[in-house]
Amino acid sequence: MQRIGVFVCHCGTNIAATVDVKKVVEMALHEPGVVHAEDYAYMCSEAGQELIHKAIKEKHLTGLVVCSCSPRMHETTFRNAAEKAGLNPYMVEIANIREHCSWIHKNIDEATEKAVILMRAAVAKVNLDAPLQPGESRVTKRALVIGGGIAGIQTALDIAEAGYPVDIVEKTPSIGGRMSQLDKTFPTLDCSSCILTPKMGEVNAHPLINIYTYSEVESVSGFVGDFTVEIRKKARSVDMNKCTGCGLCQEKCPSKKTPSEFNRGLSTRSAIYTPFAQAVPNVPVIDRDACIKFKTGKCGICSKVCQAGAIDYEQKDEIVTEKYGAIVVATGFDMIKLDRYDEYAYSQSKDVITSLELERIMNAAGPTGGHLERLSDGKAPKEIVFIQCVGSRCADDRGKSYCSKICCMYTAKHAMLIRDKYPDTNVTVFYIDVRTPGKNFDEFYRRAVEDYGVNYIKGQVGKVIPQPDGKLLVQGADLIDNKQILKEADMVVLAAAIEPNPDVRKIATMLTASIDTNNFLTEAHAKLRPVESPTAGIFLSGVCQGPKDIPETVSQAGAAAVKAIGLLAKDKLLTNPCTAHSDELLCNGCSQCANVCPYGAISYEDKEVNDHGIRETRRIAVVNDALCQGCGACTVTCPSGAMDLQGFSNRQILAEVDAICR
Amino acid sequence: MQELINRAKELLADGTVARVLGWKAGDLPYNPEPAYFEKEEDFADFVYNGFCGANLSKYMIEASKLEGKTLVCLKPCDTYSFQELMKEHRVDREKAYIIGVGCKGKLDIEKIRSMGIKGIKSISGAEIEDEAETLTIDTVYGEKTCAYKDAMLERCHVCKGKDHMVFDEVIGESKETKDADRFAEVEKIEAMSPEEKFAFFQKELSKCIRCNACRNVCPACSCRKCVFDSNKFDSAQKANVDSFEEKMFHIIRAFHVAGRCTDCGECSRVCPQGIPLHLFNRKFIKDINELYGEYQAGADLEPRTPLTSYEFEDVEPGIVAERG
Amino acid sequence: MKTEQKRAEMIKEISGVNPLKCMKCGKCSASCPSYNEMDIKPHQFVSYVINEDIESLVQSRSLWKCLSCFACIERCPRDVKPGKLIDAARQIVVREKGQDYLTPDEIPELIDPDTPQQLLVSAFRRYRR
Amino acid sequence: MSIEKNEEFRPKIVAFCCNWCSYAGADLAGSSRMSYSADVKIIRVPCSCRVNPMFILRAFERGADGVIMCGCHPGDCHYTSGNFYARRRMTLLFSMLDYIGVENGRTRVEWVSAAEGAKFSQTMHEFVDKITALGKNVRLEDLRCRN
Amino acid sequence: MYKIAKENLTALFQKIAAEQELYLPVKTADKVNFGVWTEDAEVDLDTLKTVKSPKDVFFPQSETLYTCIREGKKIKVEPEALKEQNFVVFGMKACDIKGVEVLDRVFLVDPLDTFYAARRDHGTIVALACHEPEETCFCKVFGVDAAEPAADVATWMIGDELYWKALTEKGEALTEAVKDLLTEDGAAEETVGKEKEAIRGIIEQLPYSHLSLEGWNGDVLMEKFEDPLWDELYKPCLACGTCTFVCPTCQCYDIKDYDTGKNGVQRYRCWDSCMYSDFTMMAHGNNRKSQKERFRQRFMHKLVYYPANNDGMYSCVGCGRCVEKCPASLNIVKVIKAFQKKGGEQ
Repeated sequence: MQRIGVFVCHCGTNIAATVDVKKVVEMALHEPGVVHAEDYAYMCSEAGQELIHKAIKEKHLTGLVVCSCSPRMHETTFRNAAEKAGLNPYMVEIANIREHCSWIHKNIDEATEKAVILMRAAVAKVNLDAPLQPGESRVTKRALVIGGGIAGIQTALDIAEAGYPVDIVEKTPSIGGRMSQLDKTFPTLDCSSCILTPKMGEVNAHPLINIYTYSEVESVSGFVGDFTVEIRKKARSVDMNKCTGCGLCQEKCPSKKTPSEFNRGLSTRSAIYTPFAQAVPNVPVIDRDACIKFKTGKCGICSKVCQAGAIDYEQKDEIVTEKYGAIVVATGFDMIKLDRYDEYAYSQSKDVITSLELERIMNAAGPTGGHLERLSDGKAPKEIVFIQCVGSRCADDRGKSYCSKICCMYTAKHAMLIRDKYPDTNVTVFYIDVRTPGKNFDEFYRRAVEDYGVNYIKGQVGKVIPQPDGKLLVQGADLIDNKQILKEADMVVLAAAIEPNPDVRKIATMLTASIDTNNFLTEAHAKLRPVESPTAGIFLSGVCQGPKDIPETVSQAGAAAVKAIGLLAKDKLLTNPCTAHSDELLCNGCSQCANVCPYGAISYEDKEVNDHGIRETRRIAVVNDALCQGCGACTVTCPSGAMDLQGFSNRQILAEVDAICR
Repeated sequence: MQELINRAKELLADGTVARVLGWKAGDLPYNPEPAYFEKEEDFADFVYNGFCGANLSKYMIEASKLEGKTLVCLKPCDTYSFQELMKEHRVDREKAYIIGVGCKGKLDIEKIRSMGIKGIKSISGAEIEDEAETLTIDTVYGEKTCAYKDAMLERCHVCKGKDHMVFDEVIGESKETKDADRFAEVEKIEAMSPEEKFAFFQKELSKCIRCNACRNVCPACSCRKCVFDSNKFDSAQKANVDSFEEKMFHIIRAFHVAGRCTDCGECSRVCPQGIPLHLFNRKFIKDINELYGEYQAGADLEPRTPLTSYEFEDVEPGIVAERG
Repeated sequence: MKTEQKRAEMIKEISGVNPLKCMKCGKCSASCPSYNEMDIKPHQFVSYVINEDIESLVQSRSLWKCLSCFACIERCPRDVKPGKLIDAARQIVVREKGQDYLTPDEIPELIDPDTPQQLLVSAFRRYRR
Repeated sequence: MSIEKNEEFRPKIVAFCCNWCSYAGADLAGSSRMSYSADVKIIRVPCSCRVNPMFILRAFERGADGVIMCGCHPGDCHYTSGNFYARRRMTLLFSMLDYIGVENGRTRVEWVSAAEGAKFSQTMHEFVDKITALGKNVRLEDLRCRN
Repeated sequence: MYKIAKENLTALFQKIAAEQELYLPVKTADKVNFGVWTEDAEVDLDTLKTVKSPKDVFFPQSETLYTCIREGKKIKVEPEALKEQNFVVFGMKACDIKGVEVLDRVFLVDPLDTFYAARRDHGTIVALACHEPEETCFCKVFGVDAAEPAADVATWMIGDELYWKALTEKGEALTEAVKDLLTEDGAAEETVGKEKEAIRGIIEQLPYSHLSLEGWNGDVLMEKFEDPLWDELYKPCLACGTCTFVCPTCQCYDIKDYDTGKNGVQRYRCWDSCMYSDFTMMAHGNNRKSQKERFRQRFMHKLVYYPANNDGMYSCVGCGRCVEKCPASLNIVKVIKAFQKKGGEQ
């Protein structure tokens, strides 16, 4: 029989205001095995843990139930506290009477009754708890970064600087990501390339960093400390070792009609191409869908002009298999498609553009050589209208429910830059709210208004109507003046919502990292573990976790790197001891469990068993503790109940069911 | 039958097999028992007739542990069970010499009794060689007859076919006996209102005496120790009690064999209370076929069963409520 | 419940709109073709309902200036759809006038089946005033 | 059959929630103060595939009026495939319960991610309403456990 | 002697049931078992053998003995009440009545089984002679006369009349209570006599009636126990409990606890079967490790151990239910015959 102590936390008034904690304590003392029960304002505090320590020592407790917040919050805290007092940490169970009780119920009687039942279920479980010892698993001292934008670059650099090898997998032919497409950055108006390019060079040159561009993650198996990843290196058709990056092939390539991805389709590129001049690696790829040689078999000009003989039409996709201890996801974002926002005429007029397109237009290396001009007729626009929140903060399914966070600032940047460079161009910004939380952000926005004369109008635009003369009629409302506005503009810039890179869903599935309804990767804890995925060994960097600007991305990238380094620095990891085990006397050796095990953790061996005096050799399932992650799929598949999960055993769960239904 | 006996003797004599697992004539005309034959003279009692309904594949679990090969006589439907047991590593194919025996449908003494025939002294027409359409039954209350077909086990009316799934050789001819839809009974229940369904199963299951005959005869229930016998699982119950126990037992048992049950029908054959237990298993089979694609357990050696595999597009459990 | 409160509830019930979802972006007013004719602008309708000032609404010119073009309903990013609120306010007026009017399910028995649907809808709008 | 309408009826509902998605979703519902009925009691399991049909039957046997299982969305399982197995198991189990005449609203599976606190709360609302409408579970209850 | 027309039986049952509980053969979902009489029950007196023997009227398949209820840190023990109402079992056959005699020698000796004793005290048995015995019957072998059951009341179903004869004080009392439905019949003895002869005549023709029990008694313990024949006989056995659960004389039970949660822990007993692998399982393991040992136990108990302790009385009554119901077609007759055959060979 266990000697159980029950500790009921008030959590200030978070619990105590809705749950009669004294009553829970009193009821706990009636439960079988309970020899001690008390309540305290903050169990997780130093003083609270001291109470637990004292009770364990004085009452010789063998198990603990802490009625408090979610186990996802403080289970570890209380387990550590138990361990310090000499108790096996797995003899602790949490009754979640905050998130699952006090916070959602108002009626004190109901909430108290429920808290008592949750306490009872936890006591029933502890009664059947057994001390568990975690095993050990090794750590492969190498990290994988998925995505080669600023987030991935920064994470890789930080990890490599700490002395661990890092691989970057980038889907496109060059690293650099979204930031390489930007012209200037807020709030300091630095040139984006000027600050990014050196970092790209640094990554390329770093002895511990290996870049797989034009590559994708094919599969991921294993677990924290020991992931095995297959990387598909798509056929580049150019030998990376031979190419000198002279660019002659691109110049001579006769197929030049493909829309440039880098320039957001505002210009075209050749079939053999590097996305932009500062690409890293500076090695082109052949776009086989556009290449005449691949389409017709004829041509081959690039091969002829290449002095280095780097062109290789025979190249095939290659699968590289590599082991990693940690994986950082930095898959970034894209703009949403605007095809469901017909009212803004994006698909009808060339002069209605997105902000990212404007970045390219403003960029000296962009399609217009940095001249601000209308794409329809090349004329300089005199009236520019910016429309905010296109697809952001949307309650229907046309857009996104969240605020994209970066638009207010980049619009202020754009407005300011335009007014600076073209003082005779008027800029009007239609906004709903201007959000500028950040160092020097509001000052930046105010400068746009006060120093640059940008006209900010509170009110969303209802419609953009292209006029026969090429002008754009913008119909908006000024909610402050309470009047409707009809404004003729030469160019309209839409601050389209950003969304996670669509590929992230596939990657999240491979990594078993959880993802929210908007496809942002979920962090382990919104406040306390913002750069870790709930899946151990998976870290989050940049916009894949949520909308962020560059400074935030870089700091998160550093944070993710530190978390990864912390993991890689360990020689061994303690494994979760809540693993499956097969009772050799009950096991049929039928192989059903191995069929459902996602980790290949179950094997079979012929073993001599002594079944109450009958000795025979039987085929028995054996679970590899290091591989088992404790999902429990095998336990339900096993018809004889031989397979059971430590920490969540059949009897424990049944005991919880019984306690709840009592 | 003679051909079978001759061949068995031959294989025994030349040392190919160490024993023969077949049926021994009973002391009544209808109760042959599964038996091992190791010596030539044992074969005097060897029998294979319409009453040899028992599925011998389950005995092969124990026989696989014996020295040498065992010759086992398996009817077409039994071979599905054997193959399923192979898949689950419960029998050793190397330890078995399988003679696939022909089948013309097996008889159910309970059906004969339910026609009011009692005091049976002898039965003719059940011999496997006979093409008899009619059974002639001599009783202390006079001679009675009944059509062979009317005395057949339920399972033979919905026979899966007369092909053996696994065998070393086949002896004897078979005759098609399928004349009913395998899922007709299930559909009938599905069409009932919840109240009718509940009343139906309540009535049937109230007869259960928890004798475990269904479980112990079942080739899929091959667990060394059943969860219902195991104290570890907190579910051990030996006898029927007030209410839920039987349903729990039968649902869990059906669930444990779901995707593995070959629908051999032994559970219903042996139930002393005549509970149509196959209706549980067949419901799962029907659902599996409809929701996850046609599947016949024991028809191949593919290790994954419908419950140990999945498709991304599988239907959601809400389908149950939707289809009403 | 006070009358105004009751009327506000009724508007919410009829329209199926939760006015609290409004983020005051003004896209409705920006989209409205009758904006200049209106004394209470479409985006203000929402706050009138929130503030339970229904009397002003039913007295307003706007009520009958709305063309039911549904531009605001179509474009509202927050699912508030002021056009529906306006329509609901009209309903209130009609109901409070105590007029007997036909319900849609009574119509089929009275009408020649060849009558175009469009006509019926317009008729509903007009004659219910 | 007439269902006894008891105004005082408070259903007993057991919810199995996987640790990674649904339990976290329930936590989020909590921290977002999205209330639902106190009749729902949650049992934490590592994965929906840990839920043995026997647990569900046991809950009914012990007098539960409804059992709901929540897990990660298909494809999002922390253990890659656990919820796929759970989905098949529960589909077959629910179908069997329906077959033996148990009202099919008494069981439910819902996929709730860690970010879907609102969905969790909404789902529990609906489920509690459904079970309240169905009334007491009498068909699967063990008489020995009856009050 | 009395008689009552078959068509008036319902009235008889109503009359009895008005005063006390009445158990009799009832058909549910095609199978006949003893059950409580109700207006809706489908009474079946034609089926010779109920699936289960009626022993559970006196020795239920499971019964609660007491309940432990936790009150704070204390435990309250509440014993189950003993049977206090009178009841009637109608339609028991001679073999089943003999089965009760076997049970009596187990449960009514020291230490007395009070639950069983209470039921025996309050129960009145109305026997029904076997009209058409079947091939699986071998009651004659154990000295049972199917034509003349020894109970509180014996009855015979002949044509459309049920003939009624009270044999004990309890029987007289019951007869008195239902007397207005019965009619005296002077010729009854003769009619019943003829029926008895007919029954005995049929029994003579049954294939098992002349089974010899030679060599089976309480003195042959080691000889039979060690016989190598068991190594073969048990092999078809599936280790289910059908034979023991349908048997009128099997009396083994297990005692288990059921934690109801709110209603305390019920300690109950339920039939157990010596065929089960965990029968009499103890902490150290099992006395009988193999199915052979468990199989042997059953027959040794019926034919050797029980007679050794009960003045030579066997604990088999030849009802033949195991013959009918064994899924592997094994039964006590085959066992007896196997030894007999072996004896012949020697």
